[in-house]
Amino acid sequence: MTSNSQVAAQFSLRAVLALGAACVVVGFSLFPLYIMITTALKSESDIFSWPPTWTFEPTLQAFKNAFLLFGGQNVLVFLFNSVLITAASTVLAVGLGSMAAYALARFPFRGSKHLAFFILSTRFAPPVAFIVPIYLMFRSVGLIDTHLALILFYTSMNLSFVIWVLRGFFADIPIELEEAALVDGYTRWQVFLRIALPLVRPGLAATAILSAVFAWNEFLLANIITQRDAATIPVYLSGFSASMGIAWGEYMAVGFFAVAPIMIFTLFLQRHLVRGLTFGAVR
Amino acid sequence: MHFENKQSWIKKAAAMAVAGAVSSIAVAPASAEGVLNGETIRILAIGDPVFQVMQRIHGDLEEMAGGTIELDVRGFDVLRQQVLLNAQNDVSNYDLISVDLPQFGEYKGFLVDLAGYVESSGMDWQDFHEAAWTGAYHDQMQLGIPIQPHPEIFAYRVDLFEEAGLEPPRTTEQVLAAAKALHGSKDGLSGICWNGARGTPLGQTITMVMGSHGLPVIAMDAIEGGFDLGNVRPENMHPQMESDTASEMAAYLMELMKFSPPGILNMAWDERVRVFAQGGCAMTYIWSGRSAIYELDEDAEARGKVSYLPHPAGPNGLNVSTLGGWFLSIPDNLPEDRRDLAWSVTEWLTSPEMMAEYTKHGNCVAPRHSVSVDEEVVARCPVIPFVDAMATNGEIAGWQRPPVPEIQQIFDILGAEFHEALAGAESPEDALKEAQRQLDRTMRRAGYY
Amino acid sequence: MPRIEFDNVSKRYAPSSAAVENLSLTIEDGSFLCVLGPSGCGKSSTLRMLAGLESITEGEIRVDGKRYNELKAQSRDFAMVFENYALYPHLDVYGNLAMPLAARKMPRQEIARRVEEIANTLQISDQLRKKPRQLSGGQRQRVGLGRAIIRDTRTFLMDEPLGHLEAYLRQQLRTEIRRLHEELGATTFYITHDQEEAAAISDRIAVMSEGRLQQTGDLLTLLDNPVNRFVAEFIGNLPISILPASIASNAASPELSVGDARIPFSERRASEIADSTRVAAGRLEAGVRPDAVTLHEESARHRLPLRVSVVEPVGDMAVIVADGPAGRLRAAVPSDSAPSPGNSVHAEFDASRILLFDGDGRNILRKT
Amino acid sequence: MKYFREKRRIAFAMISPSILVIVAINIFPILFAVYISLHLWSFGRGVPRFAGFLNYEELYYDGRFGDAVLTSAKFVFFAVLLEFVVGFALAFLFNVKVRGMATLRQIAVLPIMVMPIVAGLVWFYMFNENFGVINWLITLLGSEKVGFLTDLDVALFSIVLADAWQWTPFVMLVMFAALQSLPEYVYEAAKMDGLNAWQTFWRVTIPMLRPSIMIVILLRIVDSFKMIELVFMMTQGGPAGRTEVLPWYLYVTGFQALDLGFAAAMAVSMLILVTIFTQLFLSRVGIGNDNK
Repeated sequence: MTSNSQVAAQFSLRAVLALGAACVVVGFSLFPLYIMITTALKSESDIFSWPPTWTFEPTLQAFKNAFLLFGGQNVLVFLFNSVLITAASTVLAVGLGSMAAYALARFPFRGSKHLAFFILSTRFAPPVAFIVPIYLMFRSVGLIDTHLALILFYTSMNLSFVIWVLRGFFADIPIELEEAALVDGYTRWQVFLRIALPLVRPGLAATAILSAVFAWNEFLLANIITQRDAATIPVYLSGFSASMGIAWGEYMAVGFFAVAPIMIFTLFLQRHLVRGLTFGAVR
Repeated sequence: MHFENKQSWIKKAAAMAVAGAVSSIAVAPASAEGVLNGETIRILAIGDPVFQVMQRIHGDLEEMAGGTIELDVRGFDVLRQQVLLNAQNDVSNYDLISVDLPQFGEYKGFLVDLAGYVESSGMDWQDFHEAAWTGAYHDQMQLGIPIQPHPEIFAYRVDLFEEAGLEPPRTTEQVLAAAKALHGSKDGLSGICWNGARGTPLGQTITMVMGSHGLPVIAMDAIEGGFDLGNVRPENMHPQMESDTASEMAAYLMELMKFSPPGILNMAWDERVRVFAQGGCAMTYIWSGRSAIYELDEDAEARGKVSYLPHPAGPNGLNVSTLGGWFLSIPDNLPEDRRDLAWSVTEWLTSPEMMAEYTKHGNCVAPRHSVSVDEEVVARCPVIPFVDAMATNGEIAGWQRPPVPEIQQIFDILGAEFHEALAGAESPEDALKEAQRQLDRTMRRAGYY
Repeated sequence: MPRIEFDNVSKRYAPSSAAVENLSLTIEDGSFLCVLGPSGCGKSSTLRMLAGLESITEGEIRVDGKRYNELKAQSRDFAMVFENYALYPHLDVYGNLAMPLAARKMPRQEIARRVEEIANTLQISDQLRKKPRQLSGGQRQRVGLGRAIIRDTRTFLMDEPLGHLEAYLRQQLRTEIRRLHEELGATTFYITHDQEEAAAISDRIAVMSEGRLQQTGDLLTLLDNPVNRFVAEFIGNLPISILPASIASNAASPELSVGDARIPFSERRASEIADSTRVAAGRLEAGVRPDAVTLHEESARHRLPLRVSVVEPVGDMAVIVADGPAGRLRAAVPSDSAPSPGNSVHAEFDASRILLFDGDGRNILRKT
Repeated sequence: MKYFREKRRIAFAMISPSILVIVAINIFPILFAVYISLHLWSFGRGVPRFAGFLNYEELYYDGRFGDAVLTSAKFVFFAVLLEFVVGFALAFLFNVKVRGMATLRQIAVLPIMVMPIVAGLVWFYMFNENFGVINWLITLLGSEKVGFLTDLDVALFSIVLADAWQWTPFVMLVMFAALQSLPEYVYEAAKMDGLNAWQTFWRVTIPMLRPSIMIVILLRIVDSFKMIELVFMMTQGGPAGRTEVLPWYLYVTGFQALDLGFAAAMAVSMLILVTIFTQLFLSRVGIGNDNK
């Protein structure tokens, strides 16, 4: 139970047990990542040996192949594309989404509940179902292999989640706060920007992180819609899957490398992440 | 150039090969000022070894070519989607695309006929393995130049066989006998590794093993020594999964299950070769180029102890290995002015010198007789002479996996339905009957009959 | 009914600052004690220690002689009414009232009957299906009260329950709490910072300040015989005036000099000065409540000359604030005879009600 | 009246960009897919021929589609159940006020950020029977090797475990956030009302977390229904179709066999299925942010 000051002090045993259990959980979470990095460092025969080798002579061959030698474009171009597309789509999704969420929360008109559900329903469809229609659509407007194509797609995929989460947050803001500002002569936009947005900062942070994770990791559509100019890290990764199997070392190296940026991005917003995910819990 | 019938080809090719072998090929870089002279070539490639080698030596390649090489590498499914989507653009985004042998049936509508270029450039096309060259020959058009075609052949551990006094397995009975004898004879040793994973892997296994038992999965016209993949007409599209050959094939696969390593139901492609390389199985079906996994790795247990045979033949089948692998083709929506450049790059990338260069970096494939006899190449990749011999004896063919647009559906249906039988969830007969029904429905939906 | 004893209880949140310092206090069985004090005086910490919501740093709390320090709050069988009502936001009124009974696994019909009964006594029967956020402050506190009463506990703890209510509602609920106390005879430990409320509702008042217990007693004792200057200033709704004073010890008759006034000191009052040594210390302070002062036009030896600066109407009376060399004095006079600001007046004290404090603020008069 | 009209104008101005983007990028492809689903459309081969509801009829009789829906339902049920139960318990674990717990929580959230396709490969590697570390551990403990990806009954649960590895921390995070927002006074009230720890948990904590619980369960159901990377990397629907979830069968038909009409019909049916389920879930459970 949430311990109050009186109880926490006495129960050091409970604290020790809790810490122990937490470490086990973290261990389970990190073990696959440990496997990922060690596989990237192992030679071919070490990777596929039975029994699995725990102590091995690390080789950077996979990393060298993955990052130095590879292809006409070096990996930095792919990284740049990924960062640009993820950042732009996250900012757009959270920006447009917060406006829409505010409008839905503050001006409930007839059918606003249905509109909210309709927006959420756009999240149900798995991207794999609509690869070809989306490709043909973007091609008809000449957006194939452009950053804009992926930015628009990821924005629209994230919008539904952002609007849905932030709508709850805006609904929590006491109306009096905003009415006071209105009386003081703020316009509606100023109220939104100066009063409402700052109050939902945790929500913004949480939705930003989750949108960024989606955009950063999306694999299938990125492979189809882009060729070279706008290709992202997942497209770079698919270059390592041959028809007869996968280049394991390189695959793991790129996979491990791909986690780092998103992790750093999250560390900045981590404090807000917790308060940002309190959907609808009773205040 | 008028191509006589198949027969004369083989004789002429053999004669040329002997002559070519005399002058040992010094691996020299391409002609001086480079084939690109400043231009940019855009290639859509698969992540297979030859293209990965190109990526690894990308700097030198551009230097030799004297221009920039844009190499977009994709996985199998994504590549095919990109090729088909690219075909619908009015101007192609790529100068060269990579095509897998069975895909010619599907792509032949939008590929350039290279026969004219072959003739005008004086390319020594007969240096190529006959099955490789004709693999891209459809509706009297040469739609692609082989760059990494290699057959799926049969590898076995010579040391284990000698130890157990077993004959080299040329027939399926011998395979089963050897597998039974060797399975479990050593700690962690299974009889045989093969593609048992659901979907495309098992689907391809079925088409090939049925070929070894003497019949393709669809009713193609029989020709001397095999079946005609050059022109498949609608009446050839009838599936033959309820034939006796199909039952023999099914029986053989069910038997194999008894002598397979753990996790066979999920084993596919390189994984079987890796288990074989570590000494996990005594025999394995293997795409010849993947022998590099153990041939080039000092501490692989199987290194230097492996010999190769064509696919073991069924009771009244034939010893014929299935050819697969990659060709370079030019999409026909590539503007005329780019085609010469595309051709000269193709000619260069598939030249004997370049093919020898690829073998230095782990691509043990050389579909040219001249390269197959180069001592250095053979030292690096022992499998190459075996493949060369099989090519010369006509033990390699491309018809087992019919190059028709529905090939992927064929793999999927066979690979999904028969997996039920392998996993014991359905009897082999029912699985074959269901596969036949679904293939029939697919062909009817496609409008063949 | 349980008898509650605080035996030298202290509470320290941080080693340096003590929220409550060796408090010793007894609440007789069935009595209604109100702890009164400004905010931050340690009254809520005291209540929370009794409730079991705070740990006790030193000392012991006993109920009917049994040590309660280690006993969990759940098993102390006290009913508590919270300042912010502490209603379960996810339950309707019925659910809130029923919770204590459900905790005791009481059969469903029995719970329904008792909830009906309590709802009627507290006139909230028609709110039973509403959620707390749909109720007004008064209604919410009635539910809080209901939740405390519904189980036949013998001890009530009330943490400033009426703090957030409008005046008329406070009056209403005050009388109801008092009535319920008489009806159930439960021992009640009530805390508030409003002395009027304290006086109206409780039998005894304990005044606290800065974590220490100043004095316990009924309102009259606190008014007339405050143990120190803090209690004198804190108690009484009309603010007391404090003026420097001294006692002339010459023979004839003892006199108290406050500023220029010389006030004869009766024998009886003199005897009340328990400890003459502290008198000798010289500097004293006199405390006079406004209702113990009368204003006159003519000066007199025992009157203090002042000038009126403010007239504050309080109900039907008027509080005159007058200043003079000795300091500021407040006097309560009927509104119609109130002098206007600027006039000079002469204040006369009711000698029997003058309070005297020594240098440390301790009341040096000992009521017999 | 002017005030009301002005308010609506602002609302419209704020919502329209989002609606525009969603309609253009999400809705148009869905409508286009419906159009495709009414044709026999094999990609790249010949002109699509109008076929009316032939694809939908085929779907209805196609046993493999039915099995895929069942497998998907089974996967979603077990994945969400495991992720919720463990995630919910972890939320309480990480809620214990101990030094260092906050950093441990931040590390535990890491799996969410891993690329699913790479996570799939890692789990394939760990579950593998020929070089997998899990099977090695098992044999160490004396038992036989287990066909995590090849045993008919175990395969789906291996995929569930891999999915849970990545998404349980998300559930934990949401429930942990909800726990932080519970007011302290309610627990004091519960103590004074005499509720023991168990009663407090069931009668106070759980009911107050209900809105968050429902939302996180809905989110996980919707998202796990879309899972494809793990099957793509680990089992390709094997053994014998036991892990062929709907998105994978859709990938095989729409992306490998390129039978677009049939795949589009499947996609549209899938979308309808999920929308109906979510509508039921929302109405029966009655959440949404306005009746908190």
